[in-house]
Amino acid sequence: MTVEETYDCRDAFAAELVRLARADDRIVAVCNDSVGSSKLAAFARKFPERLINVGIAEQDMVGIGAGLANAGLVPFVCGAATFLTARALEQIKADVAYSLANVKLCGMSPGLAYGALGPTHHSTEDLSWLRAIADLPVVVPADPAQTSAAVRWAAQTTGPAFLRIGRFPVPDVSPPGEPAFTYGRAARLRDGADATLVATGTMVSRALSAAALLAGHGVDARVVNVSTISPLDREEIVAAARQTGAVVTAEEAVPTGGLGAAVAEVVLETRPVPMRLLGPRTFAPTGETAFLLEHFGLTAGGIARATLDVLGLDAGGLGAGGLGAGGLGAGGAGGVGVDDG
Amino acid sequence: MTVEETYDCRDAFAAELVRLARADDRIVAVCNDSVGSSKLAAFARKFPERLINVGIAEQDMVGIGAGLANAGLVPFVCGAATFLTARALEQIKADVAYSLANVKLCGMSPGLAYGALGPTHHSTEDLSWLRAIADLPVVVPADPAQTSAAVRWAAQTTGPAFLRIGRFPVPDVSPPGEPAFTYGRAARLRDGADATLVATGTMVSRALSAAALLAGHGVDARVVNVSTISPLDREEIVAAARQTGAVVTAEEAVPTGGLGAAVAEVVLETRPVPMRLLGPRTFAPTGETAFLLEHFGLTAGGIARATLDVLGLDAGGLGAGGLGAGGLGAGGAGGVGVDDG
Amino acid sequence: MTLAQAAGGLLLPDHDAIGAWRRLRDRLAHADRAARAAALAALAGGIRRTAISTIHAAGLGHTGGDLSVTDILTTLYGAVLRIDPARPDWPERDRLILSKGHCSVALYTTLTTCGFFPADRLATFAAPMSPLNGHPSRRAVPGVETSSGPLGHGLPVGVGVAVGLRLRGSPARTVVVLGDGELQEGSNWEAAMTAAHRGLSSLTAVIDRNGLQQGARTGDTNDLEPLADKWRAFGWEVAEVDGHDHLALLDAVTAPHAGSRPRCVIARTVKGRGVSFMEDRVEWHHKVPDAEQTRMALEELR
Amino acid sequence: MTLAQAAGGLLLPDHDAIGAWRRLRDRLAHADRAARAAALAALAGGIRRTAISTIHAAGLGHTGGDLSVTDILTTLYGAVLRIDPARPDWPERDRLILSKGHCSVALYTTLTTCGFFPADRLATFAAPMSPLNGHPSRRAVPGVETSSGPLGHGLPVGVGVAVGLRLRGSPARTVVVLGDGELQEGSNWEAAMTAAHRGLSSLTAVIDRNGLQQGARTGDTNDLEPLADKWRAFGWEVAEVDGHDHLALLDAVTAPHAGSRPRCVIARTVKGRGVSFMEDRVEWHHKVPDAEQTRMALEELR
Ligand SMILES: Cc1ncc(C[n+]2csc(CCOP(=O)(O)OP(=O)(O)O)c2C)c(N)n1
Ligand SMILES: Cc1ncc(C[n+]2csc(CCOP(=O)(O)OP(=O)(O)O)c2C)c(N)n1
Ligand SMILES: [Mg+2]
Ligand SMILES: [Mg+2]
Repeated sequence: MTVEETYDCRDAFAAELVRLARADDRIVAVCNDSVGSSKLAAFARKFPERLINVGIAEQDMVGIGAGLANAGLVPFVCGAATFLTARALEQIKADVAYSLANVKLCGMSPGLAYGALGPTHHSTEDLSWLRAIADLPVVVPADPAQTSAAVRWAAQTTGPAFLRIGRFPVPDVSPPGEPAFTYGRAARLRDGADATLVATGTMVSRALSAAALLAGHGVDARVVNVSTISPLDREEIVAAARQTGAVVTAEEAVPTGGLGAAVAEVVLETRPVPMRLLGPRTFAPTGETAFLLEHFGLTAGGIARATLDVLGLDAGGLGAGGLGAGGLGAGGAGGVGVDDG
Repeated sequence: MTVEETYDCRDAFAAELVRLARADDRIVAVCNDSVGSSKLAAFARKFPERLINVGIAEQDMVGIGAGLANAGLVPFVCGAATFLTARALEQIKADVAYSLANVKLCGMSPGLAYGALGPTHHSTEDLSWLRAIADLPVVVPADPAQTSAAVRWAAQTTGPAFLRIGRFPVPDVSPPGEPAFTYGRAARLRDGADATLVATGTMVSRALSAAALLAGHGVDARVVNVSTISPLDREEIVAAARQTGAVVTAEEAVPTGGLGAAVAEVVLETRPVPMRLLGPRTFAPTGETAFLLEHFGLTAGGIARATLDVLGLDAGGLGAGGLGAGGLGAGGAGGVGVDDG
Repeated sequence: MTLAQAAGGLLLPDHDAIGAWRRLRDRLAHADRAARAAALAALAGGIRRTAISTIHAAGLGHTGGDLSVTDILTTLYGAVLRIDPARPDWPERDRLILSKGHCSVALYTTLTTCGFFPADRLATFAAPMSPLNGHPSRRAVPGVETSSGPLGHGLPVGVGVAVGLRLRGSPARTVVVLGDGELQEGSNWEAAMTAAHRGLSSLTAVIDRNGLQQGARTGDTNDLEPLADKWRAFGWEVAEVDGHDHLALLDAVTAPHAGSRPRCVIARTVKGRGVSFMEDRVEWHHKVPDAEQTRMALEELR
Repeated sequence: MTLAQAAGGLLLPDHDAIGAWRRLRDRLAHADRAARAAALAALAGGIRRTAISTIHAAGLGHTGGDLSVTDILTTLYGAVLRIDPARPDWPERDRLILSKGHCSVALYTTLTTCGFFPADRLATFAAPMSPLNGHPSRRAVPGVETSSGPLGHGLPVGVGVAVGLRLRGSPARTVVVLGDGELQEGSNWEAAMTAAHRGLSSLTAVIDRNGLQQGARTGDTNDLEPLADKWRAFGWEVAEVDGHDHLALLDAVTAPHAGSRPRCVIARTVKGRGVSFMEDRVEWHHKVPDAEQTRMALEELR
């Protein structure tokens, strides 16, 4: 495999937000002492008045977001995904979703991105938590292009939204020449007839690599990138079940309430076929992100093995090798260290 | 149908807690200005020192629960399900589940029990929210006997647990002569070969009624009561899929992260069969509980119709009639009114 | 579904009521203090009576807190807020956020007296498919700025509104009405700190200080005193007034600002105010009057 | 998995270290003030050096906050807390809750000086499968009373511990160590109110008042001042001391109680204390020293 360039999607997020804010002075950013980890330093320099850093107070942050929207502004409310969601969930439900407030919630560094900072900082429950809330679009971009496009979509649409902005480095996965993100639509990145790998966020590039591995085993796998988790693109999922007969989902989130559960429901109600749902289901042990992804089988190899398993094929010879790269806490390296939300 | 006696499970909860507290002075109750709605008045009279009413402060309440457990007590932390979960979710994750604290979280009046008090007071997301948290048993008793037994189980077990204590009146569903509640085990309340109705909480009696309706349509439906949502009794679900070939789930909760999703995963990974997942998926309109259950198809008729649908049978002749009973706000009646958590 | 259809649907402005309310506002602006007090008292009496009847008819409501907050809402809508009930989303409007959302009936009733929607729609309160839910929903009710009901949400939202209006250069003000028990929620203190840090002098919090919460006295549950000291230590200007004295409320809310601090008005009130057998009785937090109690209450409120 | 296996596993008491710690405690109990101050300073110096090395080796940590809280932890574990490191779950122990859990390295290091587990295990900090996570986990680390990391969790838990110990008739005390930025979380004020209402005189909160949070000064982010007034208005007894003066801390924490109020010790500290190029520099909140910086820091801390 060639070494691909990988990107922290927060950079695309931050750059796009600055671009949009230049053209639209209704756009403001709100954060919880997370100017650094939400990558808002450039925004703060350019629009100091329009950055509202409330300090370490997530309930206040989301409520303030709702108030800003009420006053006619377009707030992007940014914080580490787990604190934003776990700490302010009732504000998200009542002040944002139920109030249909024009608030863009931006969950930064989700999933296992905080690596060795541990389960208190991991945000693996967020997709389950947010999908359960009505009228709240949940968007998970898979690469920089999708991230920028999703931020543009959020700015242009009136109403609540949650964007899950990845930190763990990912390569480009969006096919050039097509719109990188269409709200509510999943993207078929690779066609295939034997099984469908349905992935989101950081898992999309790994699903593509898994498909390459599977090709070597004679399995022709389709790869679908679901960047809108809620509402789900039912048609694409129905087509996957009907046309390929087996589905594997992969996400950096608890699957039984996240993407996995969303896909499972559609499959069961339309065309029941065997599935495997990949994602962390326990609190993580200590370790950097790449290690934890391996630990939970969230690698190209892990996805490929689950696919062979769901097809009843032998996984012998398929190593445990993943796409490990990036992650936090390179021992002894020194440097800026790891912010913590 | 004969008119059955129905019960508010909070009464069984409260009585059992007093019984246990008499024998074990480590048992304490914690609440958020909800002595009335958590039915703790008798407890407060008998053990005034052991009732810690923190006022309207749910984060504090759950943290205090964890602290009491640390000090060697066995706290039952009680509040309206939506405030307990939405407002203190990070405390539930970090202080209780991840800390393996011996805290019993008691979510009172869940689902649509608060009727016309509206979506801010409904707790339909709680099962999705809590199932996503590792190491947190989630228990939903279906009748008074199960409620008492679940409270006893919680008091005797060391570690975190969430009990969802219903308010909407339900009849007895537990078969006499058997243990009413066994942690981690689902109960087959009615055998059947054509489809399985998997229900929890308030929906169990309605599933039994649905099975009776279905019998009139020549459909032999099995009914399974899942009182431990997490961890799920996989065996009973696998048996349902294998032996009956179709599954309908029913719950007073968002199904795509709750019971429905839990069952769906097992079915898909073992024996994919057609399913229907019943439960509210939108914010509710105004109305009392019985009306809202009708609105969301959570009635005997609704469950039966979904079963015919999943079997590809005609639902003609099956009226929309449910089991409407109880609920809040009988116009012009006067009385004690409705507490609000 | 007949009731549902009758109850559901959009709430549209009541132009007759708007006209009457505008005339009242004009009159009050030029009236002397005695006349102003009398007019506001009359308005409040009407709101109390309608609220009681509405709760009785629906079989649902928070009688005690509705009666305790009535004079606060009356004063604000009757003499303070710059709003246009015909255009509930007028960008330059003052914002009123009822954080103690369980007192929706007092709010809904007050909104009808301004003409946001017709008073006869109050009959659908809590009925199937009604826009008038047990707690105010921003989706359905014109004049409701944010959905409330879970306590401790209003002040952060109010802070956001005030920050936003200032950013937009609007002179409009933001008033948040809170319960006292509600102040046990830490979210309020987060917002209080932020409001002071940002010098939000256009923000006013009015505390309905009735000394009772759902199940007991605030002092017995989790004492808030010294309450004024708390707000001062959090950087707010504090005024304490009789929360049933319309002119005192009016003066406190409209007094000129000495600096850039947000203002907290601690309005000393009586829960159940105006109905002898409800006053200061904790059980009337959510108790619903029966026919006889309703009759007696309406009598006392005449 | 070799590293993982090496790193994982149970942390067991280090009996040699426990012996040394017990002797130190005995010695300090009978020493004069000067000797006590010197011994605590030496202990703190060692903890700082180990913490710096641990962070450098792991490539992860919160250097600034670790250095600012070290003297607080040293004083508490060195001279105050009644604990038995051989029996971390001794029911009668005093409880120390580090609410600012990001400063785990200072805590872990301090715990090894008491012998809760061997100091050589610090080398596994943040390594795959290590019990020594970036934030302290109650599951894995003896001496950790509750998992912390998300800010604003420690004080409510401490209140619960104090209520529980009193119910059980235990005289043990509860100390919660908090960051200053952390006080922006409203959950702290909920707990503060409850603690005062319940007269929890066995509860002490020590604030690591270094004036910095993650991204900027607290005063520039969301000002906490007047901080002592806030605690007083919430019903606490307040002492303000130099948070690097062990004896001043000791006196403040152990002063006899005048009444039933919980006590707040505002410990004025310097973030990055002891390393000139880190002191009061916001970027050292989570910056990790490289080899040269580590050498220089250890030099300065000698
Ligand atoms: C977060 C939350 N917790 C609990 C409740 C339940 N509840 C509704 S009203 C109330 C008491 C409110 O007391 P107070 O704020 O003093 O209001 P008032 O006396 O004016 O009615 C409580 C506990 C709620 N609505 N929200
Ligand atoms: C709920 C929550 N929000 C945000 C964070 C991210 N975070 C970690 S440390 C920190 C700053 C803490 O500042 P302070 O309490 O002053 O600690 P200290 O200066 O002692 O490091 C922040 C914002 C967190 N850990 N928890
Ligand atoms: Mg009150
Ligand atoms: Mg600090």
